Amino acid sequence: MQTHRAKRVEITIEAVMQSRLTDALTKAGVTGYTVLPVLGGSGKSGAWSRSGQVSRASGMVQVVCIIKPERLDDLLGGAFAVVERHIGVVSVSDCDVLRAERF
Amino acid sequence: MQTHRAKRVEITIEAVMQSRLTDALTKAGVTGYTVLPVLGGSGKSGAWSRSGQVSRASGMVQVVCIIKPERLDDLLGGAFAVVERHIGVVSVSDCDVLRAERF
Amino acid sequence: MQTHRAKRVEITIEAVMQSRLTDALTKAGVTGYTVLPVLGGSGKSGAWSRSGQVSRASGMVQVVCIIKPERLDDLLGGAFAVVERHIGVVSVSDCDVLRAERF
Amino acid sequence: MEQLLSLAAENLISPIILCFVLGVAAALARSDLSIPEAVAKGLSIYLLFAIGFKGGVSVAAHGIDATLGLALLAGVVLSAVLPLIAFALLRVMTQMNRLDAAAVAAHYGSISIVTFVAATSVLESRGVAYEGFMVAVAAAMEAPAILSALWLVAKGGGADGNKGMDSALLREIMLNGSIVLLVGSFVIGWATGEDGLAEISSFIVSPFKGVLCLFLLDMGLVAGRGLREGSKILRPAVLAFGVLMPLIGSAIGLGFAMALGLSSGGIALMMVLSASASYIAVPAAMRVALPEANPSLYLTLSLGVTFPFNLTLGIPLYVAVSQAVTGG
Amino acid sequence: MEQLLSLAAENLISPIILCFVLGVAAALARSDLSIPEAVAKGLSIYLLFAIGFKGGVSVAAHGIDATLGLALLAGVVLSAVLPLIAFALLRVMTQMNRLDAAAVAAHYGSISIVTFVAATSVLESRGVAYEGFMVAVAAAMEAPAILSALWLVAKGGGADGNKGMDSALLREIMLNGSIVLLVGSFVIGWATGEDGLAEISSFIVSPFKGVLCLFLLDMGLVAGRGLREGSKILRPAVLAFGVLMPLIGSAIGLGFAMALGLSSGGIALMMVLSASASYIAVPAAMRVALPEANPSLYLTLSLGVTFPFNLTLGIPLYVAVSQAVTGG
Amino acid sequence: MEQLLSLAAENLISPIILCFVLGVAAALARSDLSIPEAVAKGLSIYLLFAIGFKGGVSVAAHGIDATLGLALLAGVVLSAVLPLIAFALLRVMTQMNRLDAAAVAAHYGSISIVTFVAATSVLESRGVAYEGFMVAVAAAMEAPAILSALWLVAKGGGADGNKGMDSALLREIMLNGSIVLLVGSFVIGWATGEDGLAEISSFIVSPFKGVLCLFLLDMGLVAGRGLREGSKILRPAVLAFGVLMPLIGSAIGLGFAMALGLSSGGIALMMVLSASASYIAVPAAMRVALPEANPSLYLTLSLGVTFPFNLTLGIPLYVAVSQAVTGG
Ligand SMILES: Nc1ncnc2c1ncn2[C@@H]1O[C@H](COP(=O)(O)O)[C@@H](O)[C@H]1O
Ligand SMILES: Nc1ncnc2c1ncn2[C@@H]1O[C@H](COP(=O)(O)O)[C@@H](O)[C@H]1O
Ligand SMILES: Nc1ncnc2c1ncn2[C@@H]1O[C@H](COP(=O)(O)O)[C@@H](O)[C@H]1O
Ligand code: NA
Ligand code: NA
Ligand code: NA
Repeated sequence: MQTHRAKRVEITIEAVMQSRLTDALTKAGVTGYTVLPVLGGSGKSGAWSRSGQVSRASGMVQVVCIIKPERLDDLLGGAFAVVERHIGVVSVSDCDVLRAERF
Repeated sequence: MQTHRAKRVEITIEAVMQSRLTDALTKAGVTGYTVLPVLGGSGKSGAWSRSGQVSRASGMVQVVCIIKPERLDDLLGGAFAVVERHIGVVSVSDCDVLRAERF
Repeated sequence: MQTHRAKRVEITIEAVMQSRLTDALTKAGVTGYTVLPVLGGSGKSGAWSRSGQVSRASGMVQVVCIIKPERLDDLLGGAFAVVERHIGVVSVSDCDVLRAERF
Repeated sequence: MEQLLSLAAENLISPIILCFVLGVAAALARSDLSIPEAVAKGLSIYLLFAIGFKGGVSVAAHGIDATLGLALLAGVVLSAVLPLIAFALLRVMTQMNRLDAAAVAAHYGSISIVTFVAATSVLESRGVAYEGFMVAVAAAMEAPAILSALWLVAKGGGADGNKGMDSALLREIMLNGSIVLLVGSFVIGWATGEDGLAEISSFIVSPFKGVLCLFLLDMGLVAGRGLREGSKILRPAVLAFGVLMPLIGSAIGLGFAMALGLSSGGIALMMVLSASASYIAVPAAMRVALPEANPSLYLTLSLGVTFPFNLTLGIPLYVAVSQAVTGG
Repeated sequence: MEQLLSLAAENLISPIILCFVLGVAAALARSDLSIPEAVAKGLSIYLLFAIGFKGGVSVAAHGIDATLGLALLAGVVLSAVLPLIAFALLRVMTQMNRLDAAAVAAHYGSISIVTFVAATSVLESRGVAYEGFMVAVAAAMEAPAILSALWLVAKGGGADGNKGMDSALLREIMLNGSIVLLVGSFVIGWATGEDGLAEISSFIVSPFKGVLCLFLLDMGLVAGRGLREGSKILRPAVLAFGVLMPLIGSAIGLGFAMALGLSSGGIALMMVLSASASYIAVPAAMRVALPEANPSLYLTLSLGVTFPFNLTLGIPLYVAVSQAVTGG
Repeated sequence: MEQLLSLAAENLISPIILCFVLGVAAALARSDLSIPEAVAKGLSIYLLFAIGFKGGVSVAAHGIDATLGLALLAGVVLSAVLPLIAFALLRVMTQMNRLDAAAVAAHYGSISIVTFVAATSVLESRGVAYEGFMVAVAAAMEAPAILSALWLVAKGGGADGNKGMDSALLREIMLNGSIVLLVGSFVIGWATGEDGLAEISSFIVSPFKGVLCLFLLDMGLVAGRGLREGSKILRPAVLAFGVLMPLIGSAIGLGFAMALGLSSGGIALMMVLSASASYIAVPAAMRVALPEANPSLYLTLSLGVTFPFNLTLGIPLYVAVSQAVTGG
């Protein structure tokens, strides 16, 4: 199958920041993203879990975004402005996609 | 630790197509896959979120499949036949796995 | 944006083993991880799905861990000791991260 | 007319409707109020189970006669025929393409079980009796509309390669969760009768209306979100269809119901079923069978226009008409 | 015998059983009917809380005597001993390997709280009283069977490196969510007594049976899915074990219960506990301690064979026997 | 005093409190007992809907007077002023930095709706009447405290670039789900009155206390987990603040309530609102606006210290005081 080089950006961020992040991604020219739920985790600020939680305060989501390599810098710039002061992780990896016209 | 080259295929697809996709993967010789829930997302066909939804119509899942590199083309062929007319994203990346005999 | 090489380790493991795995990761010097829910899957031991389940017996989670490359061997050693006798998949891929000081 | 207005007004200030309005308002105002998917599904399972069970118990109590079979048949015919009318109307009234028109049409042949439930609760609070088997008619009307719509698409031909119906899809449609639960609990209610009901009535009867309120709050939230995203799609002609079609559907349903000699309540419910548009089973089937059809079109129309119309104005209208024609 | 048959028939057409049957049928027919995991867990939390609380209130009302302590002891002994019998039987009747046999045996020493709940609801609808502390006995029987099974494996030795029990696992087993909730609500019910019950009885008493119906629908769905996947494993001898073992277990339970001098209802419940097989706590413990044992074997046997057997035929049989031996 | 103690003791052995204790104990013992997130949210939606609706019905029944407006105003003022006091106290009593102190202070100006609900249920079981509009006061007190806290931070200046409030955040705070649901159901209850309540009272009135029990079980689990993780943070001075601040808050609330001329029950509730600390809306706002503030500090204090204090000792104390001052 014909595939095309792309970048897969995975941003783990607090749930309360989700809409701010996706707005920033959209402004940075991103045409699509997928949001995954996160059950729990651990990091510098300690361990947490969603079980039994009512407040959105302690909870994260994972936003996955596949983009053309040339758009990466814009995306990271936009994302960084949002995550800068917040806890969370941004990672980028290489991938190949089918149907490149979609990205 | 001894690791082995493999491919990680990540297919984001509508929930209603899940069983058709996994059937196609199985036919294409895939021995295992993992299905992750998806909370929401955005793309050419607009933004969506699962919250409060009862119908399966608007909702996606992510099928992750780790395979030996030589099986990639079969898998992509099988997957493509299913996703072709549907919305969704197929991406492939390189990875290394423990216990290669399992794939 | 300035990024740094890192490794992304993705461990799909039975839910009952989650705390044993994360304890082992922590002992192996891992400073953070994220746990994703898994809806279902299929492998050598058959297909399964969480829907309607009350027991934790049949259910898996995905633990994603981003680390400095030099820590990879410790992590894999620790993880392997836990997953060895259990079903599950361990995969490693290359990635680049923002804010490397966090890992 | 006056009576109709007062009925409508009374209907409008019921907790059920106001909960829907609250949901829509909250979503339009972009509040983060939301009901978890699992809870929404749980509420809908409760409602389907309770309404099916009570229908079955009522059949067990009143016995079964030839009307049941005829009513089921009428339901199947209505569900199969209404999409043809909806399709023709859409092609005439709007510039919708064949595919989108067929997908929308399928929704209007099928039914919305919550609209049905809301109507039974209006009937009950007004003390109007109805045939318990109408819930079985509701189940019978879920699927045929889908086949009609796919036939419309196939007939239109098209090199665009619509595979349409296959056996897997047919099984999915016929054994879709809400049909199975509705029919299953209907049969259980029938088999266990009044004794069965006595055992579980404080679960399925007393709290029913309150659960319906929360479910309508959720539907309002989903509808409001859909309207926010999809309102640009609702050109005036499309919007007009969303209000006109339930009126046409209910009129045809009225004809069938009177021919069957149903009670006043039964007539009202047959009108409601014909007027209502699916938003659970049909959208899912359309994503599989007609993926190129635009989902925000049919979801916004069905859930954002026709459902609120039926809930607020339609139901009191259908009840009033059914009472007028039976001299009730 | 006639009475037994009529009791069984009456039992079979109860909403509770029919809901289970509906679930199994829907799953076998591959319907997409499903109950979200969170809702299923919510229902089980409700049932555990309600049954524990009511048990505690009943102990508060009737006072506590020496029988309570003896019954708890009997429960622990039964739970520890039944796996040895099950293990021997499995090794004789089937060609199951030591590991699988031990894992299956653990399930039959432990208990199924839903089977217990269903039995109490049969007793209540027949007006048969039972000791409130039986719910504490149920809690006491959850864990010992696991230790017996791990001992069986350890005894069998094996270079296959089964680490078996460690302290983390022991804590997990003893403090597993269902034991904690059952014992905790039992203590709360005991402490607050009839006053506490009056405050919350319209939550935990009236809707109880209806909630049980939905939970059994869910269990039917899960069991049906398991049977679809795992039916190839159920060779005749294994299947026979799934029906024979509850009969043996209940007979031994009967002996203990009569020795303790329990009431007719208490005897029935002790038989039910001994006859039932775990499907929540023990499977999870087995995945940790004996990961090489085949889960579809023990899950299919416990949930797909023994649970339906007890639910449909077992409970009426145990109730009839308990009434016969007490001359009730 | 004696009466106070007996009231406290009676309060302590209620199922509601014991469920919270069970949750804390299970979490501290590291049991895997847990309530799914979706179920916990479902329970909280139920409680908000029911308490709002009942408040509205009560206003519809008793009519509305000038006190309502004044009480809302009092609530807004209390919510805005209490953080200033809390902030000053924290800076004097503990070595907390400005940012953490402001974040904690915001929680104490705002309110905990579950504490309010628990207090109404104590009042009801003691037959003490209260103004139905107090639930609207509760809603009015949710947000102003956040603005005060952000003002405190802004005033402290700081090159650390706290952007604080923006319009998106303001909208999020004002239209946060719990405020919208509380106010919305209050308005619905008001509009539909006693008739509306009659329709759904077996859903929102009868099972209310039982649902509250399960919700408190969940809060106990979350609080216990928080205490396990965050107990190291609770230095004695911080802990003392968590008990002292509700006492100060309730005293100020008492002054406002007496000035308004509220009934004995209304006074108790105003004290409860002033004494309670938010754990849903404010923590989420703080994560957005003051991400550098330490969340385990404010979550542990609010949910792990002040909430249990109010639930067990605070509420009986406030009720006793309110009765003493009104000669009740
Ligand atoms: N190295 C890591 N790998 C994967 N996820 C991480 C990592 N570090 C942090 N996280 C996630 O980000 C959250 C916040 O991390 P932190 O900012 O370190 O407290 C954690 O709770 C995890 O869910
Ligand atoms: N570039 C992308 N990166 C990640 N997920 C995407 C992307 N584009 C689309 N998606 C996902 O696929 C769904 C359908 O996309 P589309 O076909 O563009 O409407 C979206 O709702 C997202 O969940
Ligand atoms: N090749 C694979 N790719 C992705 N996930 C897998 C794969 N193989 C197994 N899994 C996951 O691991 C679980 C156990 O696999 P197994 O040990 O093969 O039974 C499966 O149910 C899947 O969730
Ligand atoms: Na219709
Ligand atoms: Na047993
Ligand atoms: Na306060």
